[in-house]
Amino acid sequence: MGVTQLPGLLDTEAIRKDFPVLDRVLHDGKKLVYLDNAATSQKPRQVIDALSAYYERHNSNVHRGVHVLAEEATALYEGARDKVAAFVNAPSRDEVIFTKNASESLNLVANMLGWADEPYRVDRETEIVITEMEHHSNIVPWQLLSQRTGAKLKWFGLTDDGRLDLSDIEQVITEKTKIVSFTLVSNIMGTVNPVEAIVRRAQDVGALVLIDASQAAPHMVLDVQALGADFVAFTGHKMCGPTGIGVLWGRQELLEDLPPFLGGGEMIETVSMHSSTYAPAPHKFEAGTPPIAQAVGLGAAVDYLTSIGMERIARHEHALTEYAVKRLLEVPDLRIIGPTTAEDRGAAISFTLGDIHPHDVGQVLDEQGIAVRVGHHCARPVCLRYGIPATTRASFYLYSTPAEVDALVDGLEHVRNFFG
Amino acid sequence: MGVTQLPGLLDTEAIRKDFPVLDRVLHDGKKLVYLDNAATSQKPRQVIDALSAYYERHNSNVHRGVHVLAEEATALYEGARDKVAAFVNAPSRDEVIFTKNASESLNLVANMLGWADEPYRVDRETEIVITEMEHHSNIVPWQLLSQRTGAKLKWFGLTDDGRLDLSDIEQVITEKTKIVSFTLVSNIMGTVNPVEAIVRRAQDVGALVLIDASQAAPHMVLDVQALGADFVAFTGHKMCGPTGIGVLWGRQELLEDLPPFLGGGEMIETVSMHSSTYAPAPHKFEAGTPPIAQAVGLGAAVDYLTSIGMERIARHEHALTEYAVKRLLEVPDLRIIGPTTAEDRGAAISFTLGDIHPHDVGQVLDEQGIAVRVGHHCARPVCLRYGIPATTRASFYLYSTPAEVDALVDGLEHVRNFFG
Amino acid sequence: MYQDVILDHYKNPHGRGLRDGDAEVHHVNPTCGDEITLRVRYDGSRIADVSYEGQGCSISQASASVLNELLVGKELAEAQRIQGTFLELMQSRGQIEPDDAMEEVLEDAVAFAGVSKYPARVKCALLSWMAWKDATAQALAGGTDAERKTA
Amino acid sequence: MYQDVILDHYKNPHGRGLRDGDAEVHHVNPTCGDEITLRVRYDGSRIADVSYEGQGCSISQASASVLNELLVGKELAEAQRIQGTFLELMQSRGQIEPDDAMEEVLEDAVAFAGVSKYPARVKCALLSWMAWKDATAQALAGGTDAERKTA
Ligand SMILES: Cc1ncc(COP(=O)(O)O)c(C=O)c1O
Ligand SMILES: Cc1ncc(COP(=O)(O)O)c(C=O)c1O
Repeated sequence: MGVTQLPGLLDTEAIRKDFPVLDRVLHDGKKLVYLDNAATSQKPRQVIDALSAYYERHNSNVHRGVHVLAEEATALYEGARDKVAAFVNAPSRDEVIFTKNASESLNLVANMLGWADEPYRVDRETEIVITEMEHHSNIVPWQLLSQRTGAKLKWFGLTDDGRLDLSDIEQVITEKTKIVSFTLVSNIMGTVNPVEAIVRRAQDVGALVLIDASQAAPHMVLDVQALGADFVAFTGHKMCGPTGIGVLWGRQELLEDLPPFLGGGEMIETVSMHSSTYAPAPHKFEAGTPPIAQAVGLGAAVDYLTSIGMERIARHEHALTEYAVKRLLEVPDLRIIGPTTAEDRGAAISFTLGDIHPHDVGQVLDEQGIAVRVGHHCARPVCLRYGIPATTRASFYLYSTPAEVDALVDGLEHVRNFFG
Repeated sequence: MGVTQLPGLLDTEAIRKDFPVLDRVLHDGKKLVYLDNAATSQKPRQVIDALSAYYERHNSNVHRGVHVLAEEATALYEGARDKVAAFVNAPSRDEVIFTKNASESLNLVANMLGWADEPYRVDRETEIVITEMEHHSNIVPWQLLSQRTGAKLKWFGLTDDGRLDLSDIEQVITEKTKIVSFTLVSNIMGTVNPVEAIVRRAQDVGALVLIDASQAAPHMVLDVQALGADFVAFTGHKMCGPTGIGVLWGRQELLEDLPPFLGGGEMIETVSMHSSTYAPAPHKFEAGTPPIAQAVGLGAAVDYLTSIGMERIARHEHALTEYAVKRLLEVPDLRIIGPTTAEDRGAAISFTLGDIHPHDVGQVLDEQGIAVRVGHHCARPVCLRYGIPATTRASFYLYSTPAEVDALVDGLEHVRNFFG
Repeated sequence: MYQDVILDHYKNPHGRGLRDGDAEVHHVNPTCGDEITLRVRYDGSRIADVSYEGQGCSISQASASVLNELLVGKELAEAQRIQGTFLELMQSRGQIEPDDAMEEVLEDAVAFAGVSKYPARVKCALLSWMAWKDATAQALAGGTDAERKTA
Repeated sequence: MYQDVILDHYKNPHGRGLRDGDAEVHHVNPTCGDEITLRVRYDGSRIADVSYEGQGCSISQASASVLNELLVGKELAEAQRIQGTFLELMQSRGQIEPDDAMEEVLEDAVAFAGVSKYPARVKCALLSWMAWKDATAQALAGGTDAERKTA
């Protein structure tokens, strides 16, 4: 098969050399075709080396140390905060909180609001708004908060083509709404949501807005100021960074006003047995030894992505998504769950293939070296909404190529023949 | 200076070769003498390599994947759980929960008890018991729980020689006590606490027991069954493992009965917009993408420690502590805060040096390449108790040597001369 | 892992469809959405029928078909022995190479040996067997309906 | 970082002890426990006295001594200029190499230039200066007592 040329593609030949795992050969001779990037991305050599260098040369606990290693580790850790702040255009580095993953970031906000004083407090008089396309990590924390406070949980439904149905926005977001939490990009359907309309309505009624940018931060320019939200959450492992680290960005006044979540070392100002006072943000929300090496690794990931350029990465993925949608729709019996064009969509594409169960699709693709994810992708309400038990999801990243799209399409043909 | 021979020492010459950072040379020619192990330990090559190998060959999100990488990553992650379970002699691997650090483990228990049903529920009728020598991470979560539920927070005080004062145990732990949480080994004074007496009294009144083993797991045989506690918390980075991972062990019945903490992916059984059910432990308490690489690294750390043998490590540190206490007491004006013998004490030794401020002690030691920690060590109530602003703390590990003790003592002489 | 025997059962399932029974159960594998509704009918201690409806992957569907073929007509004790052997094989993580004795007990079901290497798929293969065990317990206890989830 | 000038001030502090003042403040550096109680007395806009008691490391103690030496007798505007220059130096992360002009303003206080390379110690050096600023604000506003923490 010849090399497909699409406008806007990155030099994947060069980029792929940075990712050791992409050389893997599976099942006696099948080259790995890694199309599970929405679950987690692969890591470039630059990130792996930054982790090793940290542990081999600079490892120490951070803050308050007066020895060389402690100062180096602190500078590296806080330097990573600077990098992440710049990456998302945060007005202040102190607005960047390191968590363990996006799930913790989302839970952190839910918990802060549950324990907050007025005007932020979520209680039985108030309402929480999410959407039907959220990842479980942006559903369950709000269900728990709703159960524990008595607040009412509401959500936006979905249109048949995988978009948010905002036709009833005035009924969903009301004067009672305290918080609106939604995903910028759907991890199952790839849908990119209309932030501005939602933020505007939320601001009109004085509700806070939390944006789950887990599937956006890796793939596009993320500018927290342009988004206009109050909080933005994302996760390191999907954006070339290590596992074990997430980010919560929050507006400084809010971080000052809201109560802490986890208590412990690092987050305090002064402790006596009778009472404690808390350090200013971000430390107030970082109890215990932070993910030091992981922050350093995330900093290296941000450097890596920035060196290529988020705009160029977005353009690459857009071109590839456009191609993939087109080619997938050529496969008989294939139904895309979600937008069927590349407009306002990210590079995660879910589909069903006749009545062949996604487990079987995924397994037979795996036998050909093609890694996709099958199941409900932690977004089971979407499957319920479209009346399907599960989907097969192929998702692309900066190192993905048109040839890999072709391999997927060929693989699906093989699946059809196998179970035909 | 000749090589000091003490009975029970490990072959540190061989061991030190495993730790790349120990080769570092600071300030134009001073060899690093790393005596800040209670803050965090250094990492052996074996752990650093396990992390790199994971990212270079096997990286994938875990669970539910049907492709090779997902299966490998899952096997590695769950294999790490098996290793940790064996390391602490857990009756079941499903009792081992991976968290982000010990602080999260401790907060997890506090939060579970705040949201639990009877008979576990902590509320205004009930009492929480801790001690005056806890790390802030085992104080602040209970202060928060007490503020939020109205439960009364009580604690054991300290004797002049740095031991728990259990003389009033019957008044401190009462029928109203729901939870007793205390540290097995003090991070500031090194004190090893009498577990059995406390557990017995707690069981008599039907209170749960949480043991903070952060300073124990790295240094001695930890057998959760022998301890008789209900929960045991510890942290990866102090035991040769990576940052970004902690452990909570809990008794299976309790993990079944108690409510979840963070909500999200991985911790659910089934989700609809209206309600969700939760997976069985340990997954119920592991929301979101877990610290996969960090678990793999912790597994490698556990393998490393086990290959040397926890009993032998304990013996090594005991011999070194005995030597260090003896030599430190020879330094004029040096006052040890905590036990002044090596009996029932770990390898963290805090002291004051006349009225030279610990910051100055630490800084001048650093100029000689000696890394100690200065300050309140996240245990400010201990400093208040002994009427001191801060201490200097030297803490040892399996790679520490008598020569390093000697270097410390020489360094302190230099400090005295400098400020004398 | 996709042995021809498995594909045959998947494409041409035995005894599919719901018929009269002494007890009915509904099992779901929440991680992948596989579902089965299964009824058993006993004639004394002899299995007169196992009928079922379900949706799911080839492994779970084929496994239900194999179960029907193997168990219908058997005495309960014999069926339990077969179920036990199948469970053992599936939990072997690819470590058991079925011998002649096992093949005699399991017949077509030995084709699932390869599935045991794939932890994510073992639950699929076991879904109908767990449902059968549950339905049998209910039938013997008096036949009340119940809905259960297989974790 | 331990310049002889710093050690001299540490061992032989200037103007230590609490004397009459128009305002008193108590500042604590919670991360290391350094404390200072500081009083200022003004004679119109001239600093008549800065008296203090404290405990802490050599850097915080020497810094208070230098402050006393530098500011007592100065006009407020001049003192504020000195304070501003010292703050700038301390926040320079070792990037400022004091020139003659700076040395003229700061006198002994230039010895702290090396401290600015150690983030953990910068707060120690600034403790008394922040306390002085606070006490001055209070003295000018009428001299109420207050307890504050320096974060
Ligand atoms: C006794 C004790 N408990 C808890 C902790 C908290 O551990 P981490 O900072 O890893 O959460 C520490 C160490 O910092 C400790 O020494
Ligand atoms: C949209 C979205 N939100 C949240 C998450 C949770 O991220 P993590 O698992 O790293 O906590 C994910 C990914 O799993 C996601 O895709």
